[in-house]
Amino acid sequence: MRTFIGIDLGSTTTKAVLMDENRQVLGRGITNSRSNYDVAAKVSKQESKIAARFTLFKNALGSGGGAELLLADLERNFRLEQFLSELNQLEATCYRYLDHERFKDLKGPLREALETVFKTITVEAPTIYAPGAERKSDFFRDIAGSRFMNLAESVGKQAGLSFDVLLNVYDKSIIDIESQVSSDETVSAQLLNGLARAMGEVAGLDISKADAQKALESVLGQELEETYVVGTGYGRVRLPFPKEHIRSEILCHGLGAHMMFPRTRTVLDIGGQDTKGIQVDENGIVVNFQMNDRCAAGCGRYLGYIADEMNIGLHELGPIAMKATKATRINSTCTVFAGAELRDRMAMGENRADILAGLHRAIMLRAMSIISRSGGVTEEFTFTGGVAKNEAAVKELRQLIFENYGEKTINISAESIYTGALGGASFAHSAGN
Amino acid sequence: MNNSNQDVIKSNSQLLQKEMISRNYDRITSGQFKVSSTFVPGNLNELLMCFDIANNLPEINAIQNAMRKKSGDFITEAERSGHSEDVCTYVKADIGMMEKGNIAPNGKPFPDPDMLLLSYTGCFTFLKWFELLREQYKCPTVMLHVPYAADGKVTKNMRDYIVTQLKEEVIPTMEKISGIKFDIDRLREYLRKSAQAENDLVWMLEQSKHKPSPIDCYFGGVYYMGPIFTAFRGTDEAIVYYKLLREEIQQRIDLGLCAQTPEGDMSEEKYRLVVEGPPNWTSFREFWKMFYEMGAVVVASSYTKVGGVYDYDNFRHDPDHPLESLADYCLGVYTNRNLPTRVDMLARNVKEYEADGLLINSIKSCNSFSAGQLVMMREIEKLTGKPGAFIETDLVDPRYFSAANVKNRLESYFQMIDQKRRAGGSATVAV
Amino acid sequence: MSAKPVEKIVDFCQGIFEDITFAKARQWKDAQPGRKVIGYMPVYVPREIIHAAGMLPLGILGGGADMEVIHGDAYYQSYICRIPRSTIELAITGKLDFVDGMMFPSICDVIRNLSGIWQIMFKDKYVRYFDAPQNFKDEIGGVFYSNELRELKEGLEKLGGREITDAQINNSIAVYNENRDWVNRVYDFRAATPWNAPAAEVYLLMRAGMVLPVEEHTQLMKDYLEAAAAEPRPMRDNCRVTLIGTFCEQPPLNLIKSLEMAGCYIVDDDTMLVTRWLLEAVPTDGDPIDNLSKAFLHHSAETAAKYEVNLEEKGSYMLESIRKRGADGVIFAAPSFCDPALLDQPMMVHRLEALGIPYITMQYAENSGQMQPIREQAGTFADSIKLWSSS
Amino acid sequence: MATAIGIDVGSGVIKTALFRVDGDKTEWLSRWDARIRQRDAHTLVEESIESVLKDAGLQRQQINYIASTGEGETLKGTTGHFYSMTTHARGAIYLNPEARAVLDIGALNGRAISIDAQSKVLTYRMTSQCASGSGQFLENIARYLGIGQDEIGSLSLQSTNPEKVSGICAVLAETDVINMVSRSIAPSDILRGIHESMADRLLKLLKAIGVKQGVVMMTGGLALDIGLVKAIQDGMDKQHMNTRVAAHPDSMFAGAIGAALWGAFRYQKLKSRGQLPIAS
Ligand SMILES: Nc1ncnc2c1ncn2[C@@H]1O[C@H](COP(=O)(O)OP(=O)(O)O)[C@@H](O)[C@H]1O
Ligand SMILES: Nc1ncnc2c1ncn2[C@@H]1O[C@H](COP(=O)(O)OP(=O)(O)O)[C@@H](O)[C@H]1O
Ligand code: SF4
Ligand code: SF4
Ligand code: SF4
Repeated sequence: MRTFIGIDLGSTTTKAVLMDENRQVLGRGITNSRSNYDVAAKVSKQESKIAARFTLFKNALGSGGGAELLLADLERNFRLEQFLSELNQLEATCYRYLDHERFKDLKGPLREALETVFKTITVEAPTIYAPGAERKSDFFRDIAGSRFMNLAESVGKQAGLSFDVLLNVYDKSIIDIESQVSSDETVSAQLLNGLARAMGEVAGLDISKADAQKALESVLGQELEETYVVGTGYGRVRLPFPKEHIRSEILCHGLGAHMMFPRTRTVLDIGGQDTKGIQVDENGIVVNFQMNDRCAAGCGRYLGYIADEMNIGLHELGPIAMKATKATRINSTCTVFAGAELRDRMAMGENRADILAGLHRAIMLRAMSIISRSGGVTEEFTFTGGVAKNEAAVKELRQLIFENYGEKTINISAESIYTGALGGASFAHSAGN
Repeated sequence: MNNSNQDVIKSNSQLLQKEMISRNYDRITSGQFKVSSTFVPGNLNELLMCFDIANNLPEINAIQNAMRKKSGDFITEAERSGHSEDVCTYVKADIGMMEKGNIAPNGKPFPDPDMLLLSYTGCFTFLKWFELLREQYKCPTVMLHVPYAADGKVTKNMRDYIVTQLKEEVIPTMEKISGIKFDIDRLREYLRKSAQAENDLVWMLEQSKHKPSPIDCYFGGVYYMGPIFTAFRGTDEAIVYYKLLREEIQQRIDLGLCAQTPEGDMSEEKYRLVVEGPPNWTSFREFWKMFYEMGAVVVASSYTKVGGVYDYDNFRHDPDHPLESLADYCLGVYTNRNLPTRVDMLARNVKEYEADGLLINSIKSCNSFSAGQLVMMREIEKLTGKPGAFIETDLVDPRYFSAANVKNRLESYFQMIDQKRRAGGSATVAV
Repeated sequence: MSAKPVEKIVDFCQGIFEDITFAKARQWKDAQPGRKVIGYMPVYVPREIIHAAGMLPLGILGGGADMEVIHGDAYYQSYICRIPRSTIELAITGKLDFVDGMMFPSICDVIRNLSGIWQIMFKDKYVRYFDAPQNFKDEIGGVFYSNELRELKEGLEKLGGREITDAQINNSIAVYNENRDWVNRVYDFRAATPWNAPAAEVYLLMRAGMVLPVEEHTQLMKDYLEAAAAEPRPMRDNCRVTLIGTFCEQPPLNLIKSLEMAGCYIVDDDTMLVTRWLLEAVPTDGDPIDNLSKAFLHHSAETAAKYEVNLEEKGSYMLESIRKRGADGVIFAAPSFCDPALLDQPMMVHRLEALGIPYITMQYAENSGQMQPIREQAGTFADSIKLWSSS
Repeated sequence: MATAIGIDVGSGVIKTALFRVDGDKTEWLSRWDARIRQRDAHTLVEESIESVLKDAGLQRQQINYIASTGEGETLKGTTGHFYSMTTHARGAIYLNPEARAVLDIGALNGRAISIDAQSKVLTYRMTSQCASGSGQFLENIARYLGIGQDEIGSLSLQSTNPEKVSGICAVLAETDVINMVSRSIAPSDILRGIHESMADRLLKLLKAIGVKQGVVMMTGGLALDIGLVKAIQDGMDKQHMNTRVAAHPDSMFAGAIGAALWGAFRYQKLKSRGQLPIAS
């Protein structure tokens, strides 16, 4: 079938949206941009195709008969498969690095420690993907990384190994792992494996194993033709695309927001390293925009940095900040210095939640300035980009919008991180038709 | 094409201008004339001519150095000697040049000025700039304080104040330095010549109303303004130059040509812009290229008014009221006008020149221009219904020109204009 | 009046300082129908004429360290100092709605253009850009300035709906003469015993003068001096500095405190110069406009805002301050992106270097939060004066 | 004679040194350092005092002066505080008596200080409030590249074709490195490029304070980075500065050393005036 894909190569994450000829979104894919750009684009595209296959499979199964349960379970199992396979590769890579000049002398003890660490993670993995489990991130690097750090610290201590060395082995290996794209065959195999497990796990299905397998095979056999691909985002100029396939991220965000919420007139997008305030008209056409960039202060990466600084997951920041009773005033403009300020204040006994609330407020204050610069909020307002997933950020935003512009409709979609890619896909659709 | 940043446009008028500029530098460095330094806005060239004093303009030197890629070093040099990173880079380029030998573009050393004519017009930095130079040269410095036209009009008190300063301070100082007695008839004669060139200049400015516009009134405009803004107002050479320019432009109109660029004529005029703010000089070619490559031409700009506003209220130098007209000239330069007037001027340009919108190139160095531009943009958008865009660069500091950033913004802006045009107001999603 | 303890006076001033709604000025205005308030930006405006018109001159010095500036950045690029953006924020969030007119003195292009923004955005308010002459001869700059003063007077007459008589202005001049006199006494007191008048306290005392009616402010200073003298405090092993460059955008209070904490007693500064811009008492008889004009031309502080006609006189105000207050050195603290302060600084530095007077330079914004680098610099400065002096 | 402890509370690392001073004779008795890494600085300081005392075989009562420096102004239990530039200057002279300038590069800030033979601070410049080009920045990049801190220097020395980088944000460093990696630039070239850009900034600071000749002593943790040291020397040579950069294995301790020595100095001075200081 003909498909149209928009890829938003962001500074921290790369997103893809795949739509069919009727401009129906079939799949969304995301990965972190930390590997090289080509790979990031490929991975996100592959992910969006995987999601599309889920959609197609779902359509094939129809509703009822426990199809929803099966699908959910398949997804979990598939993700677990993916995780384990990457973990395996990471482990093997780590061992390979032990022959490196730096680690040779410690090879034996290091190997032992690493084995313990990886064994533990492998055993834990099913719980990470257990039904209803909360994951700290969507990305392998983050999930595996945070487990690795925690385990390495204690395992290393027992073995008398320095944490820095273990960390270094990990840092070296993860780069290699992130530069890999799974082939269609691997994905198909993982999906079929996942299905087999799910069929075993889910009770009370009206669907026979053979039917399900046949349906999935037929979906996997269907070619998803990349009729037209449009690239956008921070890294768009580095995409291996011809110039006419590239659109400004401002336009894509404006259009994407319009497609999700047609009455939107003001869009705020906070991504990894830039913040944009965009005004669109009734057709989703950008009439004004402001952005600030190249300084992480007040952008998504700021949150990532703070999370690292506090050694917690990105997904945990918001919930902690929500527990605050007041927002500490944060003065540092630079993220790095905010990190220092944070340490300072913690040392002085200030409450962690309050400080975090203050940091979120600081981010939103900067965003408010940009909105104001782009022309303020007059009608419906949509918040897009990764930071829209952070409830504490959203809370501060709602309050600030209310304080400054009164009661306004504020839209936030669960898929807000895909806004730019959605706009891109839509551009692809019209260009390819 | 040629790779020198200097001769960007090759035409007879351009060649003539080049020759005029180098002749002026030769004059300044010849050692045969008394030399005064002064500023482009409020530049009293005719008066200096009455005393045979050569006119050296540090702002122009800074531009020349920027285009020759020398300003960066000069600025660092000045910062090294204690000048702040935050202040106008023209000043630092000038002071750095001084510290590095004070060599003019013709390769000869600049002589120490015999006087500093501090025409304090439209820019606070001027005042400190010449105080700083005075520390070095210890030469006579004469302040000509031009009050700010804060209410959009010139009052009698302002004009009288300037005329008195001319009579009591400026002219006597020039007489003393040059040993030449002031002859008001000589001044009248120069002013008559000024007015003549100014007529052709205004004609030129208005030709970009044509579609396509035969000229670019920003990037090209800075060349066209050269003589009248510098040491040639009041000379026969300027008259000749503007006549020649007029003929060239007329020819382009007759042939229906698009604006001229360093790489030949633009093939198509896709976007028409009005630009506020000075250009960036360190990457002038690259900057300009971003525009013509995307098919954008500038049909009017405020920068072509910094050395005097001749079209907006039709000011001409007036031989019948010589000192008063010099006062009015100073009071009327673009940066000496209040924001409501600047808004009105630009909004009228957007409308009269049928532009797609206003682009502001906001200059880090220059508070005189930049402070308030965001408000101006919003006002002008409101008045014209056309979208504005905002980019940020600097004059002569290469550190503040981020090509990728500027390009990103310009591209988005032009795509926005496109998308808007395509939608044509239809209610369906335009993609 | 019996002396109040210092703390009470300082708390009162602190309250005024922190109140960005200007409640004190609002109270004054509401106390009698028809009263008018004229806001002015830093450096210098002839407050005597506003006072004579029966109006309250209200000094507006930005938004301070704690105000959240949201819309301000929509008006100003990042490379413009902070005071105009917080001032705009004050205005568009309604905190200046009771102010009937604004005066923008000629200090720099930022404030100059702010007058235009006011004209565009607040069309119903009286807006006056107040030009001061850069020519200091009676028959040239003097004539111009007298006319400007007269225009101002006429504008205020129109706004207030009544004539302003010479007698009224002369009376106001006397009131301000007294105020200036007490300001100078506070500064003298601090210079003599800086531990008894911490810089932050003196600062708050002067800030109160930006909002309170002048008569009240004068009384407040009298009370403070009496209270401070009665409450001796321990002297610390600090060096003595003059603070230069703070004449417009204000340093955060924490900065002032940090300097003293790091070992530098501030014995003079150039904050709120309007209170002591005129160096001598202005005659209270004769033509008041001419008197004010002459005072400006011949007896006003020589600062970055003015052109100094004589090369030799450049820096004289600063040097006199060092001499008179017995400072060991100078701290140049300029607002980031402040043209007047930063362009003037190299010339001031030359003067100090020629005399072997130590100095340091630093930059701030009214909302600077990080005091660590400030303390670091001031502390090192104090360390080196202390460790290498004979003590 | 005086015995003094100097404690340098950095933004990343705490360093403590114990000295005995007798007239012109100085003796370094013991030392201690640890990364703060989300631990309470005050507790670490306590720990460090215990540890240096133990190593020197001394009791707390035998210490005449405990001097803090760095971010230690609010520490309890100290006798006095000296500011970083004062102490780094003193530490630099201790480590290399020929030093006439100091380049102190820590995790967040960099500064250049010109000093005289008596370690008096003459002038200085600091980097601005942006951590681009700081130690933190280098650390982030190294981590992204999978390079250990101690590897940075030697790798940088292997570079053949340094990649030019302009001041980039410490937080966004990774993005920029991805950019470089995706253009297949070798890690050693990236590191050398960063070292050159840092060297450039630092040399600007040096020039701004008018250092034209003599020994420039590097203090702070980054003095251990031989790649950076080399890049600075190369930069000096290229710009025809008549200066020589020096680093010392104990450079990271310069602040602590200086604090201890000034503490001892101050103690003796006050004692001679009959005012004995006590720890607060
Ligand atoms: N679940 C989440 N909770 C909180 N923040 C998130 C979440 N997911 C992503 N983010 C934030 O969103 C940012 C990425 O946003 P994105 O719009 O993808 O930016 P870019 O396009 O620049 O990569 C991350 O830096 C992170 O701070
Ligand atoms: N061997 C090394 N090579 C490179 N950098 C190092 C090395 N050892 C320590 N560092 C750096 O030194 C920094 C700590 O230096 P320090 O002067 O103690 O900083 P601070 O005083 O700010 O804590 C750390 O950020 C670390 O990056
Ligand atoms: S501030 Fe602006 S007008 Fe003034 S000298 Fe600089 S560039 Fe020219
Ligand atoms: S702080 Fe300086 S630049 Fe800013 S408004 Fe005041 S005087 Fe002007
Ligand atoms: S200020 Fe901080 S966050 Fe911003 S660019 Fe610099 S290092 Fe990055």
